[in-house]
Amino acid sequence: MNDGCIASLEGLRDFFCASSAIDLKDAAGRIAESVDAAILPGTDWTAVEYEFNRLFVGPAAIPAPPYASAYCESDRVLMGKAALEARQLYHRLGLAVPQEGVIPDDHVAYELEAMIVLKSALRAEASSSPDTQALHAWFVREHLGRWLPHFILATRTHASAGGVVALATDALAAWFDNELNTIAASHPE
Amino acid sequence: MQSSMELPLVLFTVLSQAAIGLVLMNAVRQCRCAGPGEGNVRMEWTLIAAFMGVGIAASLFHLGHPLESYRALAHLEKAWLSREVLAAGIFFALAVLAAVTGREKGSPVLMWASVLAGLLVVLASGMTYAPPALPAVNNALPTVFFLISAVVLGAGFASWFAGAESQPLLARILVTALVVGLVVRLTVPCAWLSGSEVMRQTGMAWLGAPLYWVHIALMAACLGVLWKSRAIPVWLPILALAAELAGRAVFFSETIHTSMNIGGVY
Amino acid sequence: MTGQATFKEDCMSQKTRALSRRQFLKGLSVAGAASLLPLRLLMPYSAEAATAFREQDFQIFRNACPRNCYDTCSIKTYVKDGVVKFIEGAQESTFTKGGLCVKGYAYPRRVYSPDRIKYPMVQDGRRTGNWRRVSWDEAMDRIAKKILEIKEKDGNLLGMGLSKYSGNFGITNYGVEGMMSSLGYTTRFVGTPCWPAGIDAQNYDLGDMWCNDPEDMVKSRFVIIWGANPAWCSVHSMKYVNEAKRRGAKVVVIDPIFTQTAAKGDVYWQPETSSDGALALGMARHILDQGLVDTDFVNTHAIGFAEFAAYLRENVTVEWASQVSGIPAVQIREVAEEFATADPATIWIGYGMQRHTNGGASVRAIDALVAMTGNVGKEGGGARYGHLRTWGFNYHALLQKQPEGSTGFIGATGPKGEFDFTKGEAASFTDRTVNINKTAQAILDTKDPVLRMLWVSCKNPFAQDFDRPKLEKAFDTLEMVVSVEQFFTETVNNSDIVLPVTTLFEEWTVNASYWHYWVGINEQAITPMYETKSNIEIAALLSRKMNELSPGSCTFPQDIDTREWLEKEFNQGMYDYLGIKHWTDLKNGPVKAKLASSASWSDMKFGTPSGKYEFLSELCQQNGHDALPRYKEGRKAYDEFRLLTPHTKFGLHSQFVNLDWMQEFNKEPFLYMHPDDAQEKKIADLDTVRVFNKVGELKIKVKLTSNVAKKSLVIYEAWFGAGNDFNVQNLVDDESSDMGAYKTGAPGVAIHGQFANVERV
Amino acid sequence: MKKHYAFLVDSERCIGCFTCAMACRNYYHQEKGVVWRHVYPLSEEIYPHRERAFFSLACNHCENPTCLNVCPVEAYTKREDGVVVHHQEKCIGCGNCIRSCPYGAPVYNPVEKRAEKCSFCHERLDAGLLPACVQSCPTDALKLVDLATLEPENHVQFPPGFPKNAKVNPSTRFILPKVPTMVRR
Repeated sequence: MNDGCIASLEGLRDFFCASSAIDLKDAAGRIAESVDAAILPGTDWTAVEYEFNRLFVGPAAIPAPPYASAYCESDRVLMGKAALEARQLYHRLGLAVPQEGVIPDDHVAYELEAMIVLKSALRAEASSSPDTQALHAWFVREHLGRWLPHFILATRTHASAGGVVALATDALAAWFDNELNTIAASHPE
Repeated sequence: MQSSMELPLVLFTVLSQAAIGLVLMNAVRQCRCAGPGEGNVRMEWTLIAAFMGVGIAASLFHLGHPLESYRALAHLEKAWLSREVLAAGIFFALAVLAAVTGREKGSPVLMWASVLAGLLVVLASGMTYAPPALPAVNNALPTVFFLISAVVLGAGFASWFAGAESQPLLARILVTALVVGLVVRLTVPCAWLSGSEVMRQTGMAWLGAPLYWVHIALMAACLGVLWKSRAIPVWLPILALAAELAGRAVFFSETIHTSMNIGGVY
Repeated sequence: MTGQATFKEDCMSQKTRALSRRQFLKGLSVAGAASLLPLRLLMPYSAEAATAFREQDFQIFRNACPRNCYDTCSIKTYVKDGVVKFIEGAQESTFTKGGLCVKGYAYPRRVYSPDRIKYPMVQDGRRTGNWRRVSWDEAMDRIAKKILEIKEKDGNLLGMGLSKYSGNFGITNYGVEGMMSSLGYTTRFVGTPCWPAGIDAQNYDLGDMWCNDPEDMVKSRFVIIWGANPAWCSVHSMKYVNEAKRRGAKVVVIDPIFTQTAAKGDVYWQPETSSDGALALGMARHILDQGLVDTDFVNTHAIGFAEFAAYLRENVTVEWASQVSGIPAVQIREVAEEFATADPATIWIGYGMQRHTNGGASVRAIDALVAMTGNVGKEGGGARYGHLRTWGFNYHALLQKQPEGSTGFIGATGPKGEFDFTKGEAASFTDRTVNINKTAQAILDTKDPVLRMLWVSCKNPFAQDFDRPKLEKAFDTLEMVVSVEQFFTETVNNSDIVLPVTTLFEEWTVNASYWHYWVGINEQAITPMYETKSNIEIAALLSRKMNELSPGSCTFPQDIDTREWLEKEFNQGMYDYLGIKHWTDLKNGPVKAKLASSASWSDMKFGTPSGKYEFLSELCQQNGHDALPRYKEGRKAYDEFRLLTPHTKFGLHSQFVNLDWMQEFNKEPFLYMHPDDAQEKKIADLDTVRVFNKVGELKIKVKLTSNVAKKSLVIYEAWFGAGNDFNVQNLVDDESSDMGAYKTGAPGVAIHGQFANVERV
Repeated sequence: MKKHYAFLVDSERCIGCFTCAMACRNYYHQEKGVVWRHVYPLSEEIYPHRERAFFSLACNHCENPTCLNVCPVEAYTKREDGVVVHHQEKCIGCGNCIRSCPYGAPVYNPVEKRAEKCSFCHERLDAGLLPACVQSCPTDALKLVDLATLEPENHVQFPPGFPKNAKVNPSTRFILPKVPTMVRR
């Protein structure tokens, strides 16, 4: 729970909600920095954008939808229970997705931002309340744990090896593994 | 789920029947030859317990929720599966007890209790796997198949433990069981061919399954070996076990379910 | 439980794990405290929700299915937490009667598919898959600049084309045409592949296409369903056919395919494809011979019967009809007599039977059969084809003025389609019209100026337009293609820009049927997802950008509330016709038009020039056809087998079949052919075969069935979505049908006048 | 006889449109591959025209349900009104009901790793509504009936194409499809 972790999370959040090559470049740079990885000089950021859209945005059918429901609901229907679960979590944190229902609440970028909020809260509270701790543990284990590994797998399966998307995915996977381990240590089931 | 071989169930039924067969052969030997304690009692019961233990463990893998398996005892009143679980559990407990307490001589009480529990397991398995949805085996056949397997495997593996004086007897039993088994296995699918539609389809499926012929061939091979050697070679039980596993895989994967034919003629 | 978001957990609530997770979020601290207490007697409360369904748990909205379908169902949508949970048919409509169809029930899947098109996107190179997200503003900027460039280059906007048809029949979607008008005079793909020949035929005979209320079919004593397959394409009509049958009517189904509808009739006729005219005329001749003509009707309410009768006597015999159609003369005589003596008797004229080079002539012959037996204007009778009587909206969205000083085409007149409700205004310029049924050829042929840009909405040309190989070549000549879509179709793949459009749950509109007389409102049930916008909102955005770049270049309003625009579609005439005070009354459920009679033409005042039923139509003759409904031969075979590509029950044109919910029941397409032909071609059931003709080819698995006539191949049209390049338009050319130009602006297309060969691969 | 809800499958009216099957999916959103209600085409030996007559079948809510009898964890109960309910939270996913039911009604949910089946929409029945499938049927070919009051007319319990199992006594009743007079060229 250091600044580096938050910065990495912010980079990941911004990466997965990027809407242009510029966004991607900026976010990827921050992700690379936070995990001590290097982005190849001469990276074609437009090509990264094409790949990003092919995987996560469309317009063609996307192999790795960045929404929890796509993995928790076996027929990949969006706005499923996972989305409502995420919505309830945000509400408990006193937050909400703007214009609820427009972008599914369980988009990975929203969830990463909620994670930033949770982690900041944990850090700020001298002896963080059991409530926040439990919420955080639940969010990582029960919610993210149910879909993020599948999302990461789908992304790895369809992303080009050694590319920027793969790098971001590795960073996401590394962060999540670490988060799971930390929780397992500090907050046994 | 339906089309799979149900490997956990294949292992459970075959291994449990091997264990039960060993107990049956133990009983036969005790009646016919020496008193209890012939051969290495502890080793024999350990193998019995191991077969049943591995079988039970394997069976857990066919459950969606293995940790909740204990609740399978809830419906003894009606469900043969609950009774099967209970009987297998009792059998396993008796076998473990016998293995732990077994010295020079096995306890006749434990042995006869195990025989009883074992026969109950075979009956309960036979009933469980004879559901109305599988017309070809919705009868006494599963019980017959399972008993034959138990005797074949029991006689085979018992040869590892029996004294020299019991070996000819075991060989005779094994030959008989194999012959009966072959006859049953060969005639039953052919009989199905002239039965109802789903039975006919089951017959076709069995006869068309490579594993079915593997089973037949291995049984025949066992018979051939016994014919030549007039005794049970030490490796033969393993061959027989392979045969039974193949046969059981066919039983679970190639028996046609009535629902596969809805809309068709029955 | 990862289960789904309906009652499975919400109401039945046996999913304790799911509940515990939900409760965890609701009452974490309490639950935490309780778990620390040494409880012995009490157990954790698992909030067993009521086991009964509770309507108050939902917000309920009214929707209407906007697809191109007879049934145009009224929908009730159950929403919870802002999410569509499930839908059902409205009980208020006696037609929908509480149930939808296999397609309608798949709607929740369309909204929440992860594969929906979510954002405006630009493709760098068609068919490259290199897509970039752009803002609506940027998308509109590109489009507007292209439009201005075309105007600059050509001095007019005729280089911009619109290809739109029936993908969304919600009335406000005519705003797409309105948008085009508001930009100037453009090129319109006009006409319809659907039903134009029959529309013209009915207009020549009766003066309009106007059918009885389908619900009055129960009164019929004799029903002929001719070239229609309601069991697949109008499932809600089947209850009336069944009821008529139960009340003693005889049901005869005439179709080259033994359809599901045919299986529900009393008698099935399998005539030679496109011989329908001969069959109808043969029956007419027999009725004439037997003196079963309704002389009162033909003398008082019709003109030209004498000439028609003379034609029948001189040129038609039952034996000839039998020879042409393959139906035995004895059968023709029997059914003709029974039809003529039943009172009332009706014929449902399907759209399939007019998709031929002689389709219009065939419909006229059948109309004549119904008329000469006095079944026109009668409840339970009628030559049922379709109607647009409940479509009397304002077309506010459609009717937009061209910008000052727009120049366009000189000389093009006539309608732009059957739903063109503009009254012919005198203008010095007009839009340029080209035939929608020859989209590919039109793009290639149109010159001075050439077509530079195409706007596609409510349509999937690559799945529906004919001669697909040619279409790809044609698209490649276009400088810009903009598609407005929900899913990634082959058309989107061949576009430069895709704009995401709302589903029926995300916009306000109103829907009418061309078959029954119910009108239903479509409420916005959920907020539009992602950046999707309705067609009229897109038009408004484009207008804003156009005016920003070049003030006055677009007259379309720039701020739009879809609810207000819905309101603007209503008028007093509609209110009176529907018997409502205000459109908001439709929130209580769909409403049926207040009909003086369930029969069309009950007052015997026909819309023809003579005001009577016209067995002999001079107008028809003026338009280049026979004045009488004479027999016209169908298209000559150009290959070994007849090829039919009708509708599947699992989709509507290129919609629905791609949904995974649908693929649970309909996994792949099949070719259906007669076992005898298959034997000859050494083809076995479920073999993969190659079907080929002069247009192209496709590979497909075959099912053998005598439902299909010998020497016929049947493949149901559909778009199966990504990963399946099945497309029947690889085998269908763009040959025109005889009629359609009079009322829809372009002749129809001989979809079933096609031929092909087949071989095993 | 006491109340016993049942499906009446009228194949004379049924047009095989799959509306009932999709209405079920629309209402319950089953997992991919999990189908509670099937529309089975009758083979040509039974109805002479391929894919032109159908049985729409889900759970038959049997008088003596095999699923209930063989379930080792008592996950099945039969309600007073005859509806056989599967309590999924009790299920351990042993598959015994799936193997045993002659009608293929219970199916395995690979996500839950437990069985499930048609519930007769008992939560709707209790609210005075029809099951989703029955309400959806556009031709009244699928009906909710009470065996206690069903008039013995032309319906049968074991038509060709439906496995005969008198002992389990399925509650579904059928009306057989008819064939029209065929006049072919």
